[in-house]
Order: sequence, then C-alpha cells, then structure tokens
Amino acid sequence: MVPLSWYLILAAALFSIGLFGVLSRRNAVAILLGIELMLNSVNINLAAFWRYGNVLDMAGQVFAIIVFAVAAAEVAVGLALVISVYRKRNTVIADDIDMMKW
Amino acid sequence: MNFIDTHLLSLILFLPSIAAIIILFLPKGEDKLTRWFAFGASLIPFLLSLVVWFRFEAGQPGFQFEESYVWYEAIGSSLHLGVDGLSLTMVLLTTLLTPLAILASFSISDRVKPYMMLFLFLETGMLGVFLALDLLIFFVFWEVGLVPMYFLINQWGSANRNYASLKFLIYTMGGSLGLLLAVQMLGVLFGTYDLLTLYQRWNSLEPGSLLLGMPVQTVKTIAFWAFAIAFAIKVPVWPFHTWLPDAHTEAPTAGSMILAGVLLKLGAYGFLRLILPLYPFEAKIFAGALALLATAAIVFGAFGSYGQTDFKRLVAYSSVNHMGFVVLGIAAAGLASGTIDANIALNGAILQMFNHGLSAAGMFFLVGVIYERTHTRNLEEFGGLFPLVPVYGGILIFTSMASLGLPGLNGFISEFLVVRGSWPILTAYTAISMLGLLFTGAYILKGIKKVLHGPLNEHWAHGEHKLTEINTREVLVMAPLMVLILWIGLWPGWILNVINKAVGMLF
Amino acid sequence: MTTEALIWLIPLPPVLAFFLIVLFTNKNKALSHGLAVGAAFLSWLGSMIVFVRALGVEHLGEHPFESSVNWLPIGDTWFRIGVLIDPTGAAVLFFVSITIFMIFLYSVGYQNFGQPQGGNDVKGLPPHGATVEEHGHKHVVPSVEPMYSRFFAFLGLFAFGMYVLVVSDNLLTFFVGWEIMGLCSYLLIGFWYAKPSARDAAVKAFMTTRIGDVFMLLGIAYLYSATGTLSFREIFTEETLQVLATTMTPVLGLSAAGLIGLLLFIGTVGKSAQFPLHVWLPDAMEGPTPVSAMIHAATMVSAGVYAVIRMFPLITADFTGHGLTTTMSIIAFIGAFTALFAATIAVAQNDIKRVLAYSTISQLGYMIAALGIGAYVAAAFHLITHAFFKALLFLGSGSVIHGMEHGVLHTGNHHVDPQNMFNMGGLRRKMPITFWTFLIGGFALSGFPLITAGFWSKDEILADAFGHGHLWVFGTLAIAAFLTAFYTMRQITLTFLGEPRTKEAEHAQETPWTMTVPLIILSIFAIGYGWVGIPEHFPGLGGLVPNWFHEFVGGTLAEHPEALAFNWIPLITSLTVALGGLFFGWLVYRNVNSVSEDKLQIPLLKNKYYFDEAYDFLFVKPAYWVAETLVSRWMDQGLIDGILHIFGPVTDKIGSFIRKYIDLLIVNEAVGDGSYKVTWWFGRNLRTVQTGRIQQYLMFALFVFMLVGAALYFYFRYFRQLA
Amino acid sequence: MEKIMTGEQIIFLAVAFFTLGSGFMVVTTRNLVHAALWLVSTLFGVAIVFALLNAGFLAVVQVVVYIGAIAILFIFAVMLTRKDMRDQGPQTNRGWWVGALIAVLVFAGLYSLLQGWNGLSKTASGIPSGFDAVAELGNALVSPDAFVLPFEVASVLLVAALVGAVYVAFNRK
Repeated sequence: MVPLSWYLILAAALFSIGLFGVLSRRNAVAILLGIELMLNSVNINLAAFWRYGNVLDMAGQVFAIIVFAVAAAEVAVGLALVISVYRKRNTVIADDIDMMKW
Repeated sequence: MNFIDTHLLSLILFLPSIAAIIILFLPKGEDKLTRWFAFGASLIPFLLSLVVWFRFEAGQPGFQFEESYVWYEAIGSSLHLGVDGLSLTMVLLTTLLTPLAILASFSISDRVKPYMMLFLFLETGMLGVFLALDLLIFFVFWEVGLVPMYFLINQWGSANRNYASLKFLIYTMGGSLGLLLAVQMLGVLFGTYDLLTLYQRWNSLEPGSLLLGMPVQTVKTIAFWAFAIAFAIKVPVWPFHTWLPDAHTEAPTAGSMILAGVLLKLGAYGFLRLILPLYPFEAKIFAGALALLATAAIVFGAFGSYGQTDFKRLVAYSSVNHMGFVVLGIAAAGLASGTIDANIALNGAILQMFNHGLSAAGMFFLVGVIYERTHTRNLEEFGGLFPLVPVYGGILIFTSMASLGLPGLNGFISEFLVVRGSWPILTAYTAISMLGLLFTGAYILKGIKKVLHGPLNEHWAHGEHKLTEINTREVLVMAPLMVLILWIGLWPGWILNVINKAVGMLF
Repeated sequence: MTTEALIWLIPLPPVLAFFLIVLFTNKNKALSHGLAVGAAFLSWLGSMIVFVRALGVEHLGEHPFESSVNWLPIGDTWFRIGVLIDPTGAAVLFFVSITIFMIFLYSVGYQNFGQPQGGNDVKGLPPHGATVEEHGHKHVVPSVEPMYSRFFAFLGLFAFGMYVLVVSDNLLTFFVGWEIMGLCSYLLIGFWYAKPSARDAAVKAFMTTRIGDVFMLLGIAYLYSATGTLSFREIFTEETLQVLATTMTPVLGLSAAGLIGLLLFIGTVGKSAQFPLHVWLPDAMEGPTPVSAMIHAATMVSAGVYAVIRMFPLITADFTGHGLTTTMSIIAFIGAFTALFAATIAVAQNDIKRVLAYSTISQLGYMIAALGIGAYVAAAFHLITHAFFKALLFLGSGSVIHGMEHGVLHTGNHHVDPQNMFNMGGLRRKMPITFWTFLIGGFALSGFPLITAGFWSKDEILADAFGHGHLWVFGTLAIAAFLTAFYTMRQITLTFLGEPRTKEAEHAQETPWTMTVPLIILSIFAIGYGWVGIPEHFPGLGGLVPNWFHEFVGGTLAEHPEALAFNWIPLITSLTVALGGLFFGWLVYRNVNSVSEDKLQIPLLKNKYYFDEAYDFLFVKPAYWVAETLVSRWMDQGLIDGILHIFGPVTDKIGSFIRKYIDLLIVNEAVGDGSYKVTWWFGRNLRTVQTGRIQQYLMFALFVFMLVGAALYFYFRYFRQLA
Repeated sequence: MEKIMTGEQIIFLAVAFFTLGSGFMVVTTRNLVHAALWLVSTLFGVAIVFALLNAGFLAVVQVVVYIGAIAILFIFAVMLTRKDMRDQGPQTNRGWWVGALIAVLVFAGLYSLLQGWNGLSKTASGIPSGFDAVAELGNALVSPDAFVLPFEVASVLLVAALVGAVYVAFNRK
C-alpha cells in the first residue's frame, strides 16, 4: 500500500518544479505551463486526501473538479492575454512585458 | 410713560445703539440727515439722564433705578444696572459730551454713516461701564468701548493713526487681561458676578484661610494688582501713559474729546467702583505705590506737556497731569478710608473726573477747531493769531484757564479738594505734586503764548490760508462746556452734594 | 440794605462789567468804558458806605461785619464762604476802592479815548498814532488803543479779584481773588501780546507768582486739615491758635502755625515780588501804565502784604514777645533784605517805570520786614500810604510817558524811548500838574518829613524796629530809606528839572483831565492820609490829631498793640536819610545830561545782579531741558516707549521663531511636508522593486511568505509552547 | 516498509518518476513545443496517479480535458507566438537561480512540514462495497445539500473566462 506521504511528496515535488518554471522561464506561455504543473500537484493532493480520508465525503474530488474548471479558465484567459500582448508588443517574454512598472 | 419710568437706565444705555442701527438704514449719501439724526438721538439719553439726575435722591444709600435682567444664568451673570451718586455723575458727563462730540464732528464728511454709528456704539460702551452692577457686564462694556474707538482713530485719524490706534488697543487690552482673569476668579469663587454680592462675600473671606491653594491675602494681592494695572493703564497713570498722547493726537477731534472726556474716566471709575470697595486692605497697603505713580503722573505729565511742540500732544499730556490728581485722591482715600480727609480727597477726585471731562473735551475741541483750519498742530507754526480770531482766542484762554486750575473755574475746586484731602495723608507726595501744578501753569501758558500771543504769523493773515473765526456751531459746542466750567467753579454745591453723599455712603 | 448785603455786592459790578463788555459791548468803546468806570464807581460807592458804617461801629474788631453761606459740602458739614469786614479790611477797602476807581478813570485818558483810530495800529501792539489833517497840514496825534474795550474788561475782572480778596472771610475765596488777579495781571501785562517782550513778561509774571501760589495752596491745605476751617474768624480764636502753635512739625523745628505761616508767606513772596521771586515785577512794566499802577500799587502787590497782615495772628501765634520766631525772622530778613537790595538796583535804572517798580519791591520789603518784627499797625499803615503815593507815582509816570509819546509822535522819531529818563528833562514846564503831583508822590515815597504820608508810615516802621530792639532791621531799612530818597530825587531831577535833553521832551504835552484828575485826587491822599496815623507822643504834632489809624486798625487784633514810646533816634535817622537822600539825589543829578555822565551805571546794578540770567540758567533752561529732553524724549519716548516698543519686535521675534522653527520646520517640514517627503523618498527608492516583472513579484511574495511562514512556524512551535 | 515493496508501490514510484521527469522537462526544455508535449506527458502521469487513487472520474477528466483541450490549447498558443519558439539564448530569466532556490526551499519546507506531521504514514481504508465513486461525485456536484453552488459558480467562472478570453484575444482591425 502506498503511504499518503508519498503522494504528498510527489505533489510537493511537482509543485516545486512548477514553481521553478513559473519563476524562471522567460516565455509567458512557459510560465503558464508551470502553473499547470502546480495546479496538477494540488489536484494530486486533493485526490490523495479524499482517498485517505473519508471516502464517503466527496469534497476532495469535487474540489479537484473545480480546480480543473479554474485551470481551464486560467489557461483560456492567460493564453488569450499572451496572444493579445504578442499582437501588440510582438513578444511573449515575461520580462519585456513590464508596462506596469513604475 | 410707565415703561420709560421703569426702564430709564436701560433706555439710556441702549438707545444710542438702537439709533446707530437705525442710521444703518438711513438713505445713502444723506450726510446732513445722518448728522442731525445722530445728534438728536444722542440728545435723548442726555435728557433721560437729566431726568434721572433730578429724580435721584442723593441721601438714599445704595443704588437707585436698579434694573436686572437675565443674561447668562449658567455662570451667574445678569444684566444688572443701577446708579449711585458716583456713577450718575459720570453718566451725566458721558451723555452730555456725546452730543457735543457729535456736534463737533459735523465737519466730518468722510463716511459719515459709519462714523456716527461708531460714535453711538461708543456711547453705549461707555455708559455700560458706568451703569453696570455686574462684574462681567462691567468687563464686557469695558472692552466694547475699545472697538469703536479703535476704528475712529484708525479710520478718521491723522497721519500716524495706525501706530496710535494699535498702541491704544493693544495696550488697553493687554491691561485688561489681568482684569479678565481676576474677574473670572471672583465669578468662579462665588458663583455670581453681582457686584453687591461680591462686595460682601469677597470682603468677608477669612484672612487666614486658603483660596485656590494660596493664602487669601496672596490671592487678593494678585487680584488687586490685576485690577489696578488694568485701570492704571486706562487712567493713565505714569508710566503706563504713553499710549495716551499718541492716541489723542491722532484721533479725530471728537474722538479726542470723548477719549479725554470719558474714556479716561473709566479707569478712575474702576478704581472707585471696584478697587476701593473690593480691596480696602490692599488699597491701604499699596496706596503709597499708587500715590507715587500718581505723583509721577502729575509731575512728569506736566513736564511732558511742557516739552511738546505739537498743540494736541500738549493737551494730551495735560490729561496725564490732571488725571494724576484723581489717582492721588484715590490713593489718599485708600490709605485712610473713612476719615474726613479721605472723604474730601474722594470728593475732589470724583469732581476732578467730571471737571477734566469738561475742560479736556473743550481743549481738544479747540485744538481741533484750529487744526481744521490750518492743518497743522505745530505750535511753532502758529503765533499771534489772537487778532485774527478774537472770539476763539477768548474761548481758548477761558478753557485753558479751567485746565490750569484757575480759582473761580471748576478745575480749582477739585484740585484743591484733592490737595486738601491728601495733604494730611500723603504729605510728601502732595508737596511734590505741587511741582506738577506749577508746571501745569507753564504748559498752559506755553500753549496760549505760542498760539495766540506774539508777533502775528503773516501766513495765516491773508489769502487762502486766512484763518477764519470760530463758527456758530463750534461756539455752540463750547458754550455748554464753558457754562458748566464757570458754574461749577462758582457754585459747585449742586454736583458736589451728590458726590459727597455718595462718597459718604460708599467709603 | 444791610451792610453785610452791601459787602456781598461790592465785588459784583466790576465782574458784571467784565462779562457785559466781553459778551456784548466789545465793539463799542464808550459803552465799554462807561460800564467799567461806572462799575468801579459803584464799587467805590459801596466801599465808602461800608467804610463809613464801619467807622461808626464800636469795637469793630470784636464784632465785624460778617455773613456766610454754604458752598462746598464736605462730609456731613459744609464749607462756608462769606464776607468779612473788620477794621483792617475796612481800611484796605477804603484805599483799594479809591485807587481802583482812579485807575479806571485814568485809563480812559491813557488809552486815548476820543482820539482817531490809527491807520497802522494792529491789535496786540501799542497804538502808533494816527495821521490827521488839520488846517491843511498833516500831523500825527496819539491814536486810540485798538483793544480798548478789552482793556476795560480785564480791568474789571482785576478789580473783581481784588474786591473778592479784600472782603473774603476765608482763605479759600481769598485765594480765589488772589489767583484771579494773577490771571488778570498775566492778561494785562501781556496786553500788547504781539510784542514778544510783553508776552514773555506776562508768562514770567504768572509763573513766578505761581511758584508762590502753589506753596500758598499747600499752606491753605495744611491749615484746613489742621484746623478744619479756613474762616479767618474761626482760625484766629485763641484755642485754635494755641493748638497750632504747640503742634510741632518735622520741618526746621517749626510749629504748625509757623510752617503754615511760612508756606503762606511764600505766596506773598511771589505776589509781592519779594526776594528771591522779585524778578517778574520789573518786567511787568511791559503792560500799559494803568496796569502797572493796578499791579504795583492798588492791588496785586498789596494783596501779598495784605495776606501777611491777614494771617498775622497765625504767624505770630507762637510769638511770645521776646525774640522772633523762626518764621518771623525769615519774614523780617526777607523783607529787610529786599528793601535794601531792590533800592540798590533802582538807583541804576533809567526807565522811569522800572525805577518805580524796584522802588515798589523795596517798599513792600519794608512792610514785610515790619510784619516780620511784629509791627502790624505800622505795616498796614505803610501799605495804605504806599498804595496811594505809589499809584500816584505810576499814574504820574504814565502821564509823563504819555506826554513824551506825544512828543515822539510829533517829531516822528520812533527810536526815542519815551520811558527813558535820560531822554526827558525840563518837563516841569510842559506838564505842570504832572510835575507837582509827581513831586508830592516822590516826596511821600522818600519820606519827606512832616507833610507827606510816607514820612509818618515809614517813620513808624523805623521806630518800631528800633523800639523793639531789632537793630539790624532798623539799620538795613534806614539805608534803604536813604537810597529810596536818593533815587526818587534822581528820577525827579532827570525827568522834570533842568532843560529838555531831547526834541521830544520839548514837545511833550500835558495830559487830558481824565488823567490829571486822578493824579490830583491821589496826591491829596498821598499827603493827607499820613495825618490819620501820627503817633501820640510825636513832639509838637502828637496829640493834635488823634492816632485814629492805630486805634482803628489795631482793633483788628485780639490783643490791641500798645502805642510805642517816643524815641529821638529813629526820628532823627528818618529825617536824615530822607532829606539827605533827596539832597544828594538832586546834587548828583542836577547837571547830568546823558547816560555816560551817570556814575551809578554800574553793570551789576544795571543788570539787577544778573538775577534774570541766573534764573534762566538755573531754572528756566533746566526746566526746558527736563521737559523736552529728559521727560519727553528720554523718559517717555526713549525709556517707556522704548520698553513698549520692545514688546512689538519681541512678539514679532517669538512669532517668527514659532513660525520658522516650529510651524515651518517641525509642523510643515517635518510633519507635513516631511511625511510627504519620507513617503516620496521611500516610494522613489522602493519603486525600483516594481519592475513590472511578474516573476520578480512572485519571488518577493514568496520570499516574504516564507519568512512570515517560518516566523509563524517557529513562533507557534516554540514560544507558544513555552507560554 | 523498506524490506519489501508492493506492486502498487512500484507502479507508483514509476509513475511518479515519469511524472516528475516530464515535469522537469516541461520547465527546462528550450523548445516550447517540446515543453508543451512534455506537459502532456506530465498530465498523463498525473492521470495515472488519479487512477492509483481510485479516482477514475478524475483520471478520465484529466485525460479528456487537460490533455485533450488544455494541452492542445497550449500548442496552439505556442504556434501562434511562434516567432519566439526558435529564440536563441536562454529560455530562463536572469533570476532563475533564485527561482530554483525558492523552489528547492519550498520543497524542503513542505517536506519538513510533512515529516513533522503524524498523519503521514496513514494508510488508505478500503473502499466500501457498492460504493460508486462516480455516482457519488455526480450527486455531490448537483445536490443542493452538497456542492451545487460552488459547482455552478465554477461554471459561471468558466463561461466568463471563456467569453473574456475571446474578447481579449479577438483581433480588432
């Protein structure tokens, strides 16, 4: 039987990898990829806690579903923004998109 | 009629202000109407005060014609009015001088409406002080009088008026600070500002007890000086007198008349009405100091007057000199209250207040008359004007002699009474003050000599500068003053009787 | 009418005349002088009636005419004023009313009534004469005074003052009259006010006498407070005087009576021009001559002596008869000294009126000295005789001057001073009436034996001084008497005898009747009035006429003074000095024709011992300095205003300090602008954090999140557990 | 636990390594298309993990929605922004080492937290018989007593996001 900690460590590792992607990649699309990884790691946690907690309580799965929806929405909006920015500035490098700086 | 009978004093007090407000609604540009209205309106309080004068029973102790209205109940202050022989004399002086001053200012053509309004408000302010039997009301009117005077000097004065008016206002208000605090203290202590109550309760405090954490005596001493300095500035007593020459000199003629005639009396009245009854013990202790200042005022006032080259300043300094006698009499009375000498000194002091009101107002008016014609007050620029203006010259000499204290005119009676009263009490000071009396002669003669006598200054004899004789209106201003001067000089009994009885009962 | 009521009325006509003239008849000369002279006449008439009635009263001294009314309420009582005529008062009233009436009458002529108005005359200057055409040629005649009415108004007021003083029953109204006269002397001396010399003389007269007056006022105040009354009759009761005499004061070891007497006497010193306050009187000659007569003879200066006579019981209250009291010594010394001192000055004066002025001072010194040694009756006697002959002399000198002015107008040489005796000479032929009356007056002044009034009164003073053993007074007065006779004869010789020294003197003219009639009347008194006081024991004449004066006036005093035993020494002295003086005066000046020949023009005397200069240096200039520089400039403007003016800048400084360092610096800069600046600074420096790079934000956020997380973790892990 | 590994554990470990390896490739690959494809691989691994956790529905949704929709979307996006695909130079920013540090620290922190938690070694209880996870999930999602409200909100969010995405990406010319 796989202990709960394994799942959690897997999720933590995946989360950290995603975080690294978010923090380090230059390409905005790549950043979004990192976010997807992080969301997935969360979903792993949710599913794991469902499984290792009270199976009859479906909250974990339900939240995972909602996270799917959020992820879909996020990707849709995020990519739309990236494309929009790309159209205007002809770049998708996150460091170049600094209109909001001081 | 019944209403008038029962509200005589408040009518006297507030009619001028009501008239002032009516003036506000008179049509614009009608200077003549405004003047006559103001004059007529100021005559009514005079007539009413004559009524009071004749109905007044001099032998009756306490205050008469009393009226009391709720004013500020929460702090125990009420609009309490009343007269005794002391205040009645001053009320009469005020209501007499105001119409004369208004008549004297008929030559003012610049902003007549505000001018007349200020004058009438001023009258209310002055009368309020004399009529008030409530300490807070007293203080309120005390300050109220300053404001119109400030504007009269500041707006209608001569060259240096800004300096003079500011000095006048700040100095007097500075003096009033201590007064205000002391008044507040009394009010807080007893929960009432009513003078009659305060007289009793303040004086019946146990000498050894504590008050506000200090011995009663200390508190009283401090309060005494707070009162005394406020009044001393107003009188003015040397060395608080330097505002006076400036203010008088720069004020418009009628302003100087009122300033010298009535406003200075407020200070002396304060001494008599508040200090002597409230602080008999302190008055006794500090009478020496007061007498010293009074003597200094007499002597230095005379010298100061003698040293002037400005006619109006000369007259202004003479007020310091004359008011010094008032304070000397008060000091003597403070030192030996209850004796016949003190009684005489007080009689003299109060009569001197009245007399000085007449003669100083007259002198200032006469200076104003010649200033209006020549536009100079420099004595060196006059000279030998007597042949040009014989009537004016006669009136000037007459009034000067009243100011000098010539026997047969009013000033002598009061000065003699003061000297007589204070001689046994303050012998040395009285003797020194004779030096002032001597120089009173010197400066008065200097004024006459420089203006009327000597070779004629041809500048004023011909052409556009030709000096014109005093006109009928101006003679009419002087006439009541001169009649009173002579009348009191020859037969002072009618007024001194009232004063004497009041003094006998008060102190 | 009762005598008392009449006495009340005596002073009134002149003062009514004064008011009527001033208010109504100022323009009408005839009406004005009519009113004034009429008033003087009425007062004279009233005085005469009172005098005659007084003569008819037995023991008038004990039961004088008196009446009083309430005047000032003082406490529970009244100060009363009233009238009093006792023997001295009656005698004084007698001569005062006569001289006043004469002077009024004389003034009509002196001020050229009836003459034409001068073309160049201006108000305030003496008239310059008018040009008239007569019989085809022009000549200059005296012109009427431009301020004619005013002159009579002033005279009226002056007369009022004197009458008030004489009839007063108390010291206060006495002082009122005294001061009214002071005012009038000021107005009259300065009558020609446009002349700077007249103007200054007026001020000088007023101020000098005022010095005395303020002391007198003190004396009155003292007396009033010591006795509670100012009424003569109440003060001069034995008990009151006793109290005053035994009360001691800290001043000079004097009794209260002595100190009060001294204070009152200082008033007299001023009014009667005694040393050291004598300086005003000669300058007072600037006034028109009738004024000089008024001041110097009839009224003002007499008033000074009269005051001492009035207060005599008080002054001598602690006098036991043996050895003068301090006060009396002072009075006697000042009197005697003044008598001699003024006489020496008179010797060297050339102005006809100035000689008389100094002579007046000297004669007043006589009276004062007499009073100082207790010779009450003699002093009163001399006061009256002197009033007559000195009025006569002044009016006579006025007549001379008037005649000389006529000559000056005639020649038109206005550089000739009509008052300088060296411009005169030989006037006896031109002005005979004036000459003879002047001669009578001069002889009376000199004490020409037997026939003149001056001899009897002066002799009595000398006899008194000798008889009571005051030899130094006697000696001094004798020398003064000699000098008096000498300068009088010098004056007469220079003026009337010899030949005219100038053209103007040649053309001098006798004066009109209004002037000569008073001269004649006065000269009668100058001779005759002496006979009422011939001492009983005088060889030959004594007893022919009863010594009425001694009896009558002496009756004023509670203790009737004894008549003095006769002694030859003072009589011989008196005769010697009078005759000797007159003779030497004539001898020395009989041939003197110009100032340069006069041996007695000693600068020291001529300049009156430099008193004017000394006073100017000692008092007048310092007074100016004190007034203008010390008090006005240094004390008031410098010190007091300086201190006041400190408040302005100090308040300003405090204000600007608060503004600069508290409001601007702390409140505005540090707190107000400061918060902005700090924020701005932080913002400026921290904005670099806002790179706009999303990843950096995230890093920061996480970094902080980790820090906070770690902190919370450790906090909860350790510290909470500990707690 | 050390001595012997059950099959499930072996499978888990394999899947985990696969997933983590793919994920690592996602964040390190230079080529974005490759990265997207590595993401597909990762997502697939996660789907297997779901399956291991008996969450079949989730695994299916993972494959259908994520791989089928989202990953494809990424590939589209990468291609639309293709210009940068062959970008020269590093694909990481200057602060990549900080990012790495933070990532490591986060992992270390989480790991240490997990170590300190006593519920870690908990084992899963058995699935009750007759328990239909998918049906229960469906019920939970639409039951008024359970999660219908979050569910509906999520759907509204999704709609709003899609409308917004269309709006943002719409090429206005």
